[in-house]
Amino acid sequence: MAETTFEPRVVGFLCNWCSYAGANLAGTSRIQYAPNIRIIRVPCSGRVDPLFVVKAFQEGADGVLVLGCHPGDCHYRDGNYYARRRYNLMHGFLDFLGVDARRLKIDWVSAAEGKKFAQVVSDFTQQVRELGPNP
Amino acid sequence: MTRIGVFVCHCGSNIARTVDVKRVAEAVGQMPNVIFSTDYMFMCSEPGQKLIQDAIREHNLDRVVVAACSPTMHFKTFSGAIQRAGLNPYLIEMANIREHCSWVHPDKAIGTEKATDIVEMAAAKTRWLEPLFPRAIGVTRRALVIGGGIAGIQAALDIANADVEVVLVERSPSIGGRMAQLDKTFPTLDCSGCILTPRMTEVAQHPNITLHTWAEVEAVRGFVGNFEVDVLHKPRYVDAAKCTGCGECLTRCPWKNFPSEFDEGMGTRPAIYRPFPQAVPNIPVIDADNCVALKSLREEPGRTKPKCGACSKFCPRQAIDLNQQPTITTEKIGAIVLANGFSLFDPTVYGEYGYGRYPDVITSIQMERLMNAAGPTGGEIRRPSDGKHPRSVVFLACIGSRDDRVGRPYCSKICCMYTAKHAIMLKEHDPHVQSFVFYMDVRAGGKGYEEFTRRAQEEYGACYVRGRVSKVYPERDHLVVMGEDTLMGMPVQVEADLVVLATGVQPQTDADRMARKLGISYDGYGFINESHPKLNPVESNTAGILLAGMTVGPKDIPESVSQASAAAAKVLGLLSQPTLLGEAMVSWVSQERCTGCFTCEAVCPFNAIDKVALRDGRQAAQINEGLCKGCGLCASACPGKVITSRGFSDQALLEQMIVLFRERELVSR
Amino acid sequence: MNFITHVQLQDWLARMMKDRTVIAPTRAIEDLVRYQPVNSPDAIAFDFTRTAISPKEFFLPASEAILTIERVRQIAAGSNNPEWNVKLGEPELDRSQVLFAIRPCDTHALLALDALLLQEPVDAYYARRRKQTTLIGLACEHPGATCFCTSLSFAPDDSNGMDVMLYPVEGGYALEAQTEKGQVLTDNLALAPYRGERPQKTWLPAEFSVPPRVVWTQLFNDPHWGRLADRCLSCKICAYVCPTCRCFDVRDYIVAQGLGYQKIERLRCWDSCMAEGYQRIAGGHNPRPTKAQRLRNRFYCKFDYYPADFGALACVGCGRCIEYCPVNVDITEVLQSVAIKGETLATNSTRL
Amino acid sequence: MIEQIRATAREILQNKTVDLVIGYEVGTRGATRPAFICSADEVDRLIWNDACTHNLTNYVRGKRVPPKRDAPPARLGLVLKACDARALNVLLRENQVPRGDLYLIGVVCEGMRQDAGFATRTLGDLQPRCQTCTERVPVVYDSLIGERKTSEVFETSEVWQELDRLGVMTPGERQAFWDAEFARCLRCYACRQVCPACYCVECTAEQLDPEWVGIGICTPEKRFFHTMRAYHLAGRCVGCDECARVCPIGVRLDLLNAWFRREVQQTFDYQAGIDATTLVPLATFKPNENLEL
Repeated sequence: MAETTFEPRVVGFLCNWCSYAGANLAGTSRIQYAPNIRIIRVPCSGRVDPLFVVKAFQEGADGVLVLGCHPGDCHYRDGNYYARRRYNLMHGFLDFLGVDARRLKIDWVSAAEGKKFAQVVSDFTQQVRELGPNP
Repeated sequence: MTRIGVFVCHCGSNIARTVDVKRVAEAVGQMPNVIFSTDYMFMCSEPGQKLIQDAIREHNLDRVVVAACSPTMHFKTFSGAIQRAGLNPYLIEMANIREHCSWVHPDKAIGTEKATDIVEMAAAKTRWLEPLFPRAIGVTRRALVIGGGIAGIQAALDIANADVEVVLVERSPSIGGRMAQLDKTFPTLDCSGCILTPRMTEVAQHPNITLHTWAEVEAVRGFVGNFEVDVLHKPRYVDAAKCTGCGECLTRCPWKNFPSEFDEGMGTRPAIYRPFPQAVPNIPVIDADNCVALKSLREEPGRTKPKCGACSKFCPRQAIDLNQQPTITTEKIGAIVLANGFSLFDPTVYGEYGYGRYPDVITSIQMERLMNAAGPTGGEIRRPSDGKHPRSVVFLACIGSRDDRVGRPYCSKICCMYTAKHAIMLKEHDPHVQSFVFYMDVRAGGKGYEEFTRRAQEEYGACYVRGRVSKVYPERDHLVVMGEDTLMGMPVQVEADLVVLATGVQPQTDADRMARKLGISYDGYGFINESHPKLNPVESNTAGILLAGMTVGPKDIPESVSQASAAAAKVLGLLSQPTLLGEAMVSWVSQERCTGCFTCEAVCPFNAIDKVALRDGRQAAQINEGLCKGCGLCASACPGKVITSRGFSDQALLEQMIVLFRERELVSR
Repeated sequence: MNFITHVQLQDWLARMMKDRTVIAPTRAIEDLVRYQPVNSPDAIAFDFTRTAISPKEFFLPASEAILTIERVRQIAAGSNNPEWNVKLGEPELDRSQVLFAIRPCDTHALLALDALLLQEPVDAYYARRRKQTTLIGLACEHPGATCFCTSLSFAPDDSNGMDVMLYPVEGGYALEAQTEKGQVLTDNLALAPYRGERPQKTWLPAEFSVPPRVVWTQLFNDPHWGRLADRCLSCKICAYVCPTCRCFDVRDYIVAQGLGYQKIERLRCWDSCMAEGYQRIAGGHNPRPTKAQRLRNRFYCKFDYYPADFGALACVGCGRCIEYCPVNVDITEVLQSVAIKGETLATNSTRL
Repeated sequence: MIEQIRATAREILQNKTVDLVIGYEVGTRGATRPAFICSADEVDRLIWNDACTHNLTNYVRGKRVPPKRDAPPARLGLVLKACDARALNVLLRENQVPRGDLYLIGVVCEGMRQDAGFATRTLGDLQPRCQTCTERVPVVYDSLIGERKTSEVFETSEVWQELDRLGVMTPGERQAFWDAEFARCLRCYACRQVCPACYCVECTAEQLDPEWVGIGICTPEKRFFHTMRAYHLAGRCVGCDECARVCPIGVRLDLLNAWFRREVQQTFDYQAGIDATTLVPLATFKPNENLEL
């Protein structure tokens, strides 16, 4: 077999109401995107304890995406506001511990943004691919 | 040991075209706990569901993975199927290999690999799924309607007519709302009062309706089926039980020249007043800020006898009670309809139109009062400055609508129609009047609406000018309106005796406070968010709280009425059940490990955290399953990780993730 | 007894490093001397009184996979039914190792551990490491600030248990092979015999003696333990730096899995009776729920139970727990107060 | 000052304001250590010096557990430095102890020395946290002992300099730094046990459902444990640096916590323990805040 390029493993935590539905929309609209992401459905981006992300990196993820509703649109009213604070801190802290900050991304994708979802996933995958395997 | 069955769907060719479903089924069949694994053309079909049910029985399966489409599509289908086969309906996980895989990855090798991963993840998660049992919640068969406008009235009557008790809370002295202020309604030109007042009376006389006017909702506790609502009764200073509504006090009050709220400042009222003659209930209220008697008692400590006693002296029933205090009553309620209406945009921010500076620049609602036979001018249209009958009237549309600069980019929906109505009614009142309408677009979507606006122009001669007005300024005894006719591409100037600003609608100024009391979400303007704008347009995002009328966004009367009826139907649907099934995927606190720091309480958006004392004296958190929505915020915020988000437990999510990295040996532990 | 200069010693060590793992005191970070495998004699820190962590970690590693279980799903020829084949594996033990510059107290600790772990049922992994390891002892020159081995009747230049013993002397070391294993190592050394006296040092006099078991038994319910435990943090420092504490926890982990494949490791890791959850059993019951009970257990284990069961004190007077306890729980203070209480008890009972 | 501490302790024990006073005493081999004084006769054991580094609020929860069931929780007197007072505020805010059950003997602190609290060690310079401490007077107390002196406060300390030094490294270099630190860790949990804010009934590191942290004493588990603990303390750590002090092998835990303290201060303008009411930044939010992600 010919030598293959590095294909990163990306874990995506998607909130059930916006981003997961956005990913569904990307599907129904047949928008192609990088296949590396493996999606874990959660009720809300506020459910995603930053420790899941730490664990993902510990277990061997090359990149982690956390996607939620746009601020103000949370199905549970405030969940993503908390997520925003947590990941604002955690992003820097992982970087401080030596995990390249570009391996973690948090973004907002609504149920109507199938195209944005595909774009975010593809861009992020490419970015992680360029960073190489998570040491 | 768990016994997992995996069922991979072809979805015709939707999945099978880019995913080798047989290989996926075969591969996942090698997972340690997977006992049975197969594929089928259409899992959601009758034979597909039967296949699952048969396999459950034959192989004694206790967890099921259906690899097919999105759970939003078919979770209920398959959950129901396994329930009919005797499994708890929550012991299933759907692996979304269609929307998230086959439809977006055309390469079959890649699609197959990814689909295998997705199914493996789902299987890993199912091992940690627990049977869940939604809790049965008792229901109080009693509804609360907040707001006594047409939407609230309609909702209250519909619910009450189905033999369910209703509490209607209105904060002004009378029900009727905005519709009571209107003269005629478009496009039929029915007299607004004539069609509204019978409904108002019906409310007052309905045996199932308890009406609280001059009252406000102070606090809301509890959850669907079990709300507790504190209602604040503001002092009327008139004993409702004694008052017959004879109106003697109104004529006797020596202080008569306060601007009337109901007449939008176009007329006056005494210090003791009722908003309008047909008010329901027909009980006056004393304006505490302006009443000399109350002021004297309030401001001069030690005074026992008020400075003025006109009303109490002449009241034949001694119904005046200046010592009334605010009181709070608590109502037990099963469902709530929020119909708290709207407010009108304040046009003073458009300085160039001179509202507030030039008396003859008025708003449309003021125009309604001028036209109304029961209004301050007895239905004669006289302009405020000198009482002259205007001959030339200019209407400015979209004041506070479709304008980003003032933070109101949305269309208020009703202004085009009521402006056309005004143009028509003006001509009816006085055939010599010429109306000009400056507009951006005429939006007349509705039954008979487009015909109506055309009649205004063609039969009633209203001159419609497409363009924005840049300035209004006074000249001698009239106003000059400077604008542009964008169709002709030239500036225009119109001399006007009266300028009417078609002000847009906006949420009540305290809509956000009300939303927070109810624990429901609202948008950037303050309009309440529907649970789903298309499919749940009358539900808020809190179960048991329904929405009607302009509180959600601009609407005309028929829309408000139909939404009110829809909300009533939802309320009746809720309250007709002896018990409700709560959310099953709720959080759970492991109390023996809870330290009682109540970080969960701080983050919970639904007030679903209760404090309980344990036997050893410690305080611990407990989830109120009626209120919990299962967002899992508490689980992720709990410093001690003692809260489990059911259906999405830490364990399940971790396993789902870790299985991904199976091939890489973990660095030696 | 032979004489070896420092240079010769370094040469010898360098040669040893070629075919053996040499573990020697190194400066891990400033002020922290710890036994670690070394590749060059230069890395060895000679100026130390006693390392921070005891060398027990090279016999009882802090974390060790004592068993691997591999499960492979196979379908036998002629059969349709898949079966999971299980293969068990043991850890590959390290090649033979030399522990250089072990102090007599730490070797006493190994002897104490031998009493438990080499007795049936034998701890196979400990036994194998013990067998594969040659101990080159280094007698102490100066007592450390918290040393109290002499009070426990041990000596800081005791060669007991060593394979080779080194005594610092003027210009180098006096060297003596103690065992056959030691002999193998020193055979090729062309060394002049050491003519001088075996160096004698003045050591700290014994300050106290370990109270007899009968005293411990009598003091079991003494409120003293509660007061002593007041400031204890329930951390595990004392146990982890201790050369004789040997308690562990065992758990199985899936370390790799694929379709039709699973690899599980049985992990044995240090644990300590000081930890709150150490004794907790399935169902949640904890027989030693209080700090006082746990701290008491530490001392009873060392001075009462272990001597009774295995004939050796489980304390060698290295003083590490005294040095590293952040709240000054001082084992010598405990022993002395037990002794005083014991005397009081004795007087009282005579009077009775 | 020592006399005043003793006098206050004597008074509150005699008039039964409290059942127990927690302070400092002379230990063995020159160490200063926590003291637990139950009666007025014993108050002369209490001392005060520049080695009273222990954060005594750590003992509050444990000492309040009544010896007998149904007995009321003990009321405590506590000798309190400025940093300890912040830690106490964290406990108060998190409902771990009612303020009314405590008598706080606030002591104006001029800083603690390095190697304080251990037997036989010689005291060194002021601890880094004390070098930059601008507070010195506890934010909460019932009686205050000592007066604020105008002692020198440094602009920065080794901790902040080290943070800056790590900040300019590449992620790989930082990872190497932390790997070396965590490699030494013994998982003795002294850092957790000594921390006043680590009071969970069962630490996440010991939970089994799920087992977030395995029992392995190896770098990945240790890294996860320390990451988890630092995040657990985000916005809650008051910077008493006891964790770093007690660590027998010198893991730079103070840096982990200092990173969060600095970040929380800069981003959310929040300092843990300044009062006993403000919510930690991670338990609240502002809808319109602009946060980098």
